Amino acid sequence: MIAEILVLIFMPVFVSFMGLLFMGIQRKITARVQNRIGPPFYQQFIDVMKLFSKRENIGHNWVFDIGPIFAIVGMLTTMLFIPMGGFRLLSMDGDLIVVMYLLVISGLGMALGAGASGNPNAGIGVMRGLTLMMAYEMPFVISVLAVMVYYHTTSLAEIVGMQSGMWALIILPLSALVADMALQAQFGKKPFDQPIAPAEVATGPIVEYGGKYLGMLMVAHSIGMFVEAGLFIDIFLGGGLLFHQPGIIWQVFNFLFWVLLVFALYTLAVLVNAIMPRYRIDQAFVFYWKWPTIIAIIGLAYALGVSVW
Amino acid sequence: MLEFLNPMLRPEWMISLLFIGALLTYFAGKVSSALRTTFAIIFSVFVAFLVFLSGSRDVLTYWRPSASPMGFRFVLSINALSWFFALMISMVSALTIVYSAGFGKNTEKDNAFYGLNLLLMGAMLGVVFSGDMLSFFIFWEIMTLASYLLTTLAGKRAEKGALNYMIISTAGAYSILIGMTMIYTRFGTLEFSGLASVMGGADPMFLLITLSMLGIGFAVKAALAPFYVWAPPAYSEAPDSFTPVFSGALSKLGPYGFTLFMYGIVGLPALAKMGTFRGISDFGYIIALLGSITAVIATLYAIAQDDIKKLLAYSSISQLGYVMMGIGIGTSIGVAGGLYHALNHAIFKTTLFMGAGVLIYTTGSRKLSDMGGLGTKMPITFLTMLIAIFALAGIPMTGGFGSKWLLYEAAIDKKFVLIAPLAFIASVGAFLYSFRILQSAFLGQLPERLKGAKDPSPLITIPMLFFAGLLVLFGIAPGIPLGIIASVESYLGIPALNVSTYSVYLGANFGAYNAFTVMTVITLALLVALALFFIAKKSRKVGQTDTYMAGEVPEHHVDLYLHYSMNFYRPLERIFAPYLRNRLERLYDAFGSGYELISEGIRRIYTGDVQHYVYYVMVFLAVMILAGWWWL
Amino acid sequence: MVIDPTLMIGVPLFIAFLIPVSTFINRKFPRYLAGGTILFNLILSMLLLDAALKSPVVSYLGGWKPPFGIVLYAGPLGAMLALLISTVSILTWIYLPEYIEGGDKEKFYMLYLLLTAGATGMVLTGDLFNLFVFTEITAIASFSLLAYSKGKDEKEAMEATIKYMIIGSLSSAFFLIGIALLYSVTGTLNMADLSSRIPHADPRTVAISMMFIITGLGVEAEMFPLNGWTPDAYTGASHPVSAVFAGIVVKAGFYALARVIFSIYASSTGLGIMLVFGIITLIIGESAALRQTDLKRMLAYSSIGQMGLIITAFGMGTQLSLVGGLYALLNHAFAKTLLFMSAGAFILSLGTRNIGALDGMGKKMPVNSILFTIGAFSIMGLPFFGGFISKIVIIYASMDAGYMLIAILILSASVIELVYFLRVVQRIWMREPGDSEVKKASNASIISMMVLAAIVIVMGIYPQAFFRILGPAAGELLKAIGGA
Amino acid sequence: MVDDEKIVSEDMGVQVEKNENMEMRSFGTVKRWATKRSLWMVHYCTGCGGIELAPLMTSRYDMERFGMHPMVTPRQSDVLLITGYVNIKTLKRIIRTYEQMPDPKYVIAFGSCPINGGPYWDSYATINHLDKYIPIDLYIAGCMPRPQSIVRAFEDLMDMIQDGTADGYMRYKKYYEPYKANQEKIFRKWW
Repeated sequence: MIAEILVLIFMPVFVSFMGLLFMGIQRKITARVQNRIGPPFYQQFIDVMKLFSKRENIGHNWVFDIGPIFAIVGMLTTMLFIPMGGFRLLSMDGDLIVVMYLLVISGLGMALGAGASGNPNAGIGVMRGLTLMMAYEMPFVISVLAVMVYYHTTSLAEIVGMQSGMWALIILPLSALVADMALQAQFGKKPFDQPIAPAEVATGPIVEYGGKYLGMLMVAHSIGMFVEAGLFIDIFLGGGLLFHQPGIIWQVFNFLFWVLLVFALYTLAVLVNAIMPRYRIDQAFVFYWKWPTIIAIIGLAYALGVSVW
Repeated sequence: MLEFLNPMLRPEWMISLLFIGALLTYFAGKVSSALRTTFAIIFSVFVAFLVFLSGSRDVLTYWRPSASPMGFRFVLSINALSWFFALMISMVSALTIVYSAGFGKNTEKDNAFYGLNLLLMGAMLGVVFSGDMLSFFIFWEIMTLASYLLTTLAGKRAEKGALNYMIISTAGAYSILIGMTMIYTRFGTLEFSGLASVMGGADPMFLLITLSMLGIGFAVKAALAPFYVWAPPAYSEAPDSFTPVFSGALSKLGPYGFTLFMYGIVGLPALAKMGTFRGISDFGYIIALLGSITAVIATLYAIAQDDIKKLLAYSSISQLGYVMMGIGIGTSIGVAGGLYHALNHAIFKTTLFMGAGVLIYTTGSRKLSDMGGLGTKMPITFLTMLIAIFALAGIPMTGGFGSKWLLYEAAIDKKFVLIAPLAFIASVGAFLYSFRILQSAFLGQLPERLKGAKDPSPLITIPMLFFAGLLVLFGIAPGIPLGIIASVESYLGIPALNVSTYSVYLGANFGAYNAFTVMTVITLALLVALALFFIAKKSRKVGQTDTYMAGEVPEHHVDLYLHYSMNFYRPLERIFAPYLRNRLERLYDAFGSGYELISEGIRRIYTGDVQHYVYYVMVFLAVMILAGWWWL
Repeated sequence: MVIDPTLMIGVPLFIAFLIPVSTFINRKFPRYLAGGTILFNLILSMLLLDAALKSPVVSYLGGWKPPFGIVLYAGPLGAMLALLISTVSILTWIYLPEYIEGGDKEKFYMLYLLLTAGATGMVLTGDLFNLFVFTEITAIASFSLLAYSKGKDEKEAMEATIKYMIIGSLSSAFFLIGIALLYSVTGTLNMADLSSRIPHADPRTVAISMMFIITGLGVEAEMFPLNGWTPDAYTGASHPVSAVFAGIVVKAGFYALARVIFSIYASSTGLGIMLVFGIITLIIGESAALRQTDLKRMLAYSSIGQMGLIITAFGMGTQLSLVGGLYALLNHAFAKTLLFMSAGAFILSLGTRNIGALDGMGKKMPVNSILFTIGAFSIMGLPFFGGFISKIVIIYASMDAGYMLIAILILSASVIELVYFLRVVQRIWMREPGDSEVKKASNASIISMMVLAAIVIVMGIYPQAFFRILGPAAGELLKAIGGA
Repeated sequence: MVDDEKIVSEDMGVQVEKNENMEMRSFGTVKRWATKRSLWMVHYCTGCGGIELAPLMTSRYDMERFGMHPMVTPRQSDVLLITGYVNIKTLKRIIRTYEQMPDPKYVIAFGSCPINGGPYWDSYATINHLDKYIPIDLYIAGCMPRPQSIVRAFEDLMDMIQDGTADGYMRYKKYYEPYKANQEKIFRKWW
């Protein structure tokens, strides 16, 4: 019990730390891809430190303040309901659907704050974000549904447990492919970074957020990275369970492997990001509702066929 | 303490109180408007209280009319199912009456407005308390009439919507009438209790036809595709203080009818005789599929609306699609999800329509793009609508999540790969359109002419706050409503859902939803986030117009283009426009105008020329005589 | 107390001829004389109904027993219709003063009284030839009343009268031929005797006589395709006369048709004809009304449609369907009379029959608008009004008799009816009024309409009172064909 | 470094005393280090200077080495770059943007135009002394300055941040009234 509580307290700290670290590393990687030297790997920590140490933070009204607070609340809460490698955390108290809805709190709270800033760019950014969400949810939900139908459960912990023999990635490769495509948009990486496109809508929803607000958003983003990638890992990559022996040591190893998988997934997204231009929002929508959706439906039909017959 | 009310906890008391109240209210209005409003509030709230007190105890009342050609008796009853719906209806109706008292003037004819509201409430209670089909049908018709009349009170703008509503509703009611008479001619009884024992034994074909006939009527009220065309104009054009009842309470009678007849009377085993698809009846599957299709279509239309009431109207259609989906699936989880969503929808859509009424009253416009920045000016309205929208979007911690969760679980459980994605997409669409309300009305820039906006009177805000509080309560303790629903399920003979106060466990290979854990975690996370927020330097508040506009100074043209709310989802609309252009309404219009053309032709039979008339008479006679000669 | 139905026919007939003379006493005297007579009839018919519900009242004219004498037979049905006729008649009498034009009002009252007497005779007679005679009296009174119009509608009324007369005389001729044929094979004209002798007569002649009689009476009953006169007559007539047509003439004509088919022929073929042509009449009437822009013409077509409904209900020939049909008949008589009256008030104040002119009348003539709305709602079959009960009973009866298609057609026609009536009602209540001045209807006419509206509402919320009468009335008709 | 206080004070007759330790007192060393290593800039590309920034961000000079990053909104930025000549119309935007930036904020002016009007000095609309209207922390001389000198300037700015001498934003706050007066004088009718 106490160990569990300790884990629950430790996880958020660790995850936000690792998230910032990964983001710093990814900046470096992007720079190398673009033939630059790039910032030091700890650059993200400096940025967050600076943002929190700003002498002045500019807000608009109390609704505006809700944005970053909700962003962190949503991400933190969601994180605790996702099995992380060897650690199940609270995933017995909420299943995949709970997680998918908890994930929305962050975005909706953010949208609320952004809207309250009164900046039209923020409004456009939120519109793009929601539209993009509708776009990628279509293939994503269908591919996740394939997994849920295949294993006939909605519990994340169960799904993870059932993949101990073979990853869902191998059984349902098409669904996994589509889910990874959707992951690109969940990370907000090019070609699907329309909501925060700096050159078009001046970073969209966060246009009015500076100082500590932005710092909190960066923390939330780093947790979000783990949540989104972790969800994918739990669903398709066997929850990063490398070792199936009981024992705290193996749990820690499993967790480290899980973290490694998060890093790998994020790197993949960043590499795509580094060489891609940006879609228009309607192009992105049509893209997601066309090929990924078709592939996802084929994957779903396959999963249904395998599970029913 | 309240024992003295016990004799009044009977359906006939409640209904007749309301009917008498309707008359009294109407005539009190001739004396003084304050008296009228007080009467309306007292009667409605008192009856709602009676309904609440009566609980789901079984009460039966018979009344046999002395001379009737059909030889039946009228039965009114309270049971678990009817009490659940009655509670919902009376709560929404009574509080909406309180709410409308907060406005000085709701329509041109306020006496009729309050009177009809009470009449409608009585009729709706009558429908759910009916223990036989004839009283069910009579109350159903009274309900349709009262709601139609209430819609017409909005004046000229409601003309087309009200007419369409009445035509389609009447057609639906006639469909019920045919189904009802089919049942009566077959079984010779109209009482539900009697029917429940014999309907199960009927042959599947007969069941299919009767259920379809009844279902068409219920589907009209539930705004199920393809019968929803009346709903957007009727919901949006009805008086602003009536729409909450219209969408919140009245539309629930459709799902009630389905639940009653599919599970209460026909029963699961008999339904299964009609053919099953993965363990559920084909009939239920079709209902569920129609429900999910409705949900998606209506959502896409809702996204494109700029008129707040029209947006909410399409949203209602979409959410009712969810309800029908759950009821159609018909498993323990599905029915619980459907009924719970019906309850949630009643609460949050009532709140939203109430809020919409306040917004329209404050801004004098129904266009979302005419509003803006009201969040800080009208914090209570904002907060209540925010909670309602969270419930609509299904955010955890509000009631709406629990029901959507159950619905998804039900669909995934049965591996309905057609229904589940549709439901998911409709739900994502719900984020889109519900955020549009927030963004356009409450967030963003405050137009110059709304500088003086403020929260309305307590009469208006208290019902809204009450509903918002209920939503939060249900979000934290889903066991409260789900406990009632579980008793409804066991009344219907469906395996009851396993719930405790805070959590729902569906079984071994399902996930769980523990609202208490979610709430605890969210609270703790909130503490963390707040700590982070307040440890850092306090922020300086700047004006709403002090935003980054590439250095531009926007003060002078806030109203013009600083508030991004017109054509909010333009890119999306552009994609869907080609598909949404072929609206279902066109089909109905084509049918209507086609029939008008035919009737124009029929009218020409009466040429006005007496020679023709004589010719008709002679031909008739000749044909008759020839036929008589031939046959006899 | 024994009521002699003879008085109900004889007294009005006699007084009708006194009326032109009585004008020498006072110019207003004819009106009150007529009114008093109708009131007398009303009281008498009430007592008659009371008596007839216990046992049929039979009265022999001149004391001659049938088959030689003329007989008056007042069963529950006949007595009820007699009451209906005198009720509508007295209410229309209250309503009418301001709606008739022309100097010689005494002529109008004479014809009016003749019409009432003739119609009462039609429903009370027990003799086929007498039926013909009374039909002729009614018809002639109707023609003349229709023509009784002055001013700008005069030409229209004349045209309508001629059309009505041509078709009406044609129908009388056919009716007479039918009677003659029947007499040739049975040798009697007493209804009771006829029904016993017909089974033994030559079936072909009987059938052909039935066709002739159906054609002859179908004209009055507005059965398609014999109802060509209807739209023009209703439109051309002055408003009280339209009301009387809908409430009395057509109902009496229909009674005659039903009586002949049920009591004399007791023929399933006749019922089949009623059923088929009834439903056709219903659909055609309602459809034709859909596109009308003339208020009274719309009501006329609606009247055709309603008669179609009643004929259909009778055509099914079961106890329940007859009760439903009679309920619809009562409802239609009261509601349509009400509608014609209130439409008359609208037209009088607006000076046009165009529906488009009714915009916003709810604000200008609220009472009259409410009365019109009540009539329309009752015809549409909305709850709280008589039409609702009749519709439920008829639909149930048709499903019970196994005519599902008929039930669906009736309900579809109801939807059409709803559409065109609601269009008018919404126009009255929901549009903004124009700025023209309107003339309020007189108190007397409002009172008579209110009574009608009250009857319609009572029919809607306390139907048992009517079922008590309708049950025996339907049973009386059914006895002849051996039904329950 | 140009003595900007003097220019302000000359025009207004206000005596400005330089307080070097104003920053040191309130700003911890670590915080200042973080600030200098994470300079996010919003550039106001009024003139030819903007073109010199592009190579700065790309692989040739790669300013991201120092944690510098172009930002699009003043709310998130620490440095305002004024890359070229300023006229009355653009000055309004510059002031607006500057005021929207949260403290601490720094301004770097590129080239000779912001210093003295450059080749356009005699135009009716050119602002010849930009620091009469907003405080400039650093000027980069040249027409235009090469990227190398811009890199050098940033290094200087970082040093100034570290030792607390980049205190333009504090002066703006302290002498808000005189600055406003100057701005109003040139705009006549405000905005």
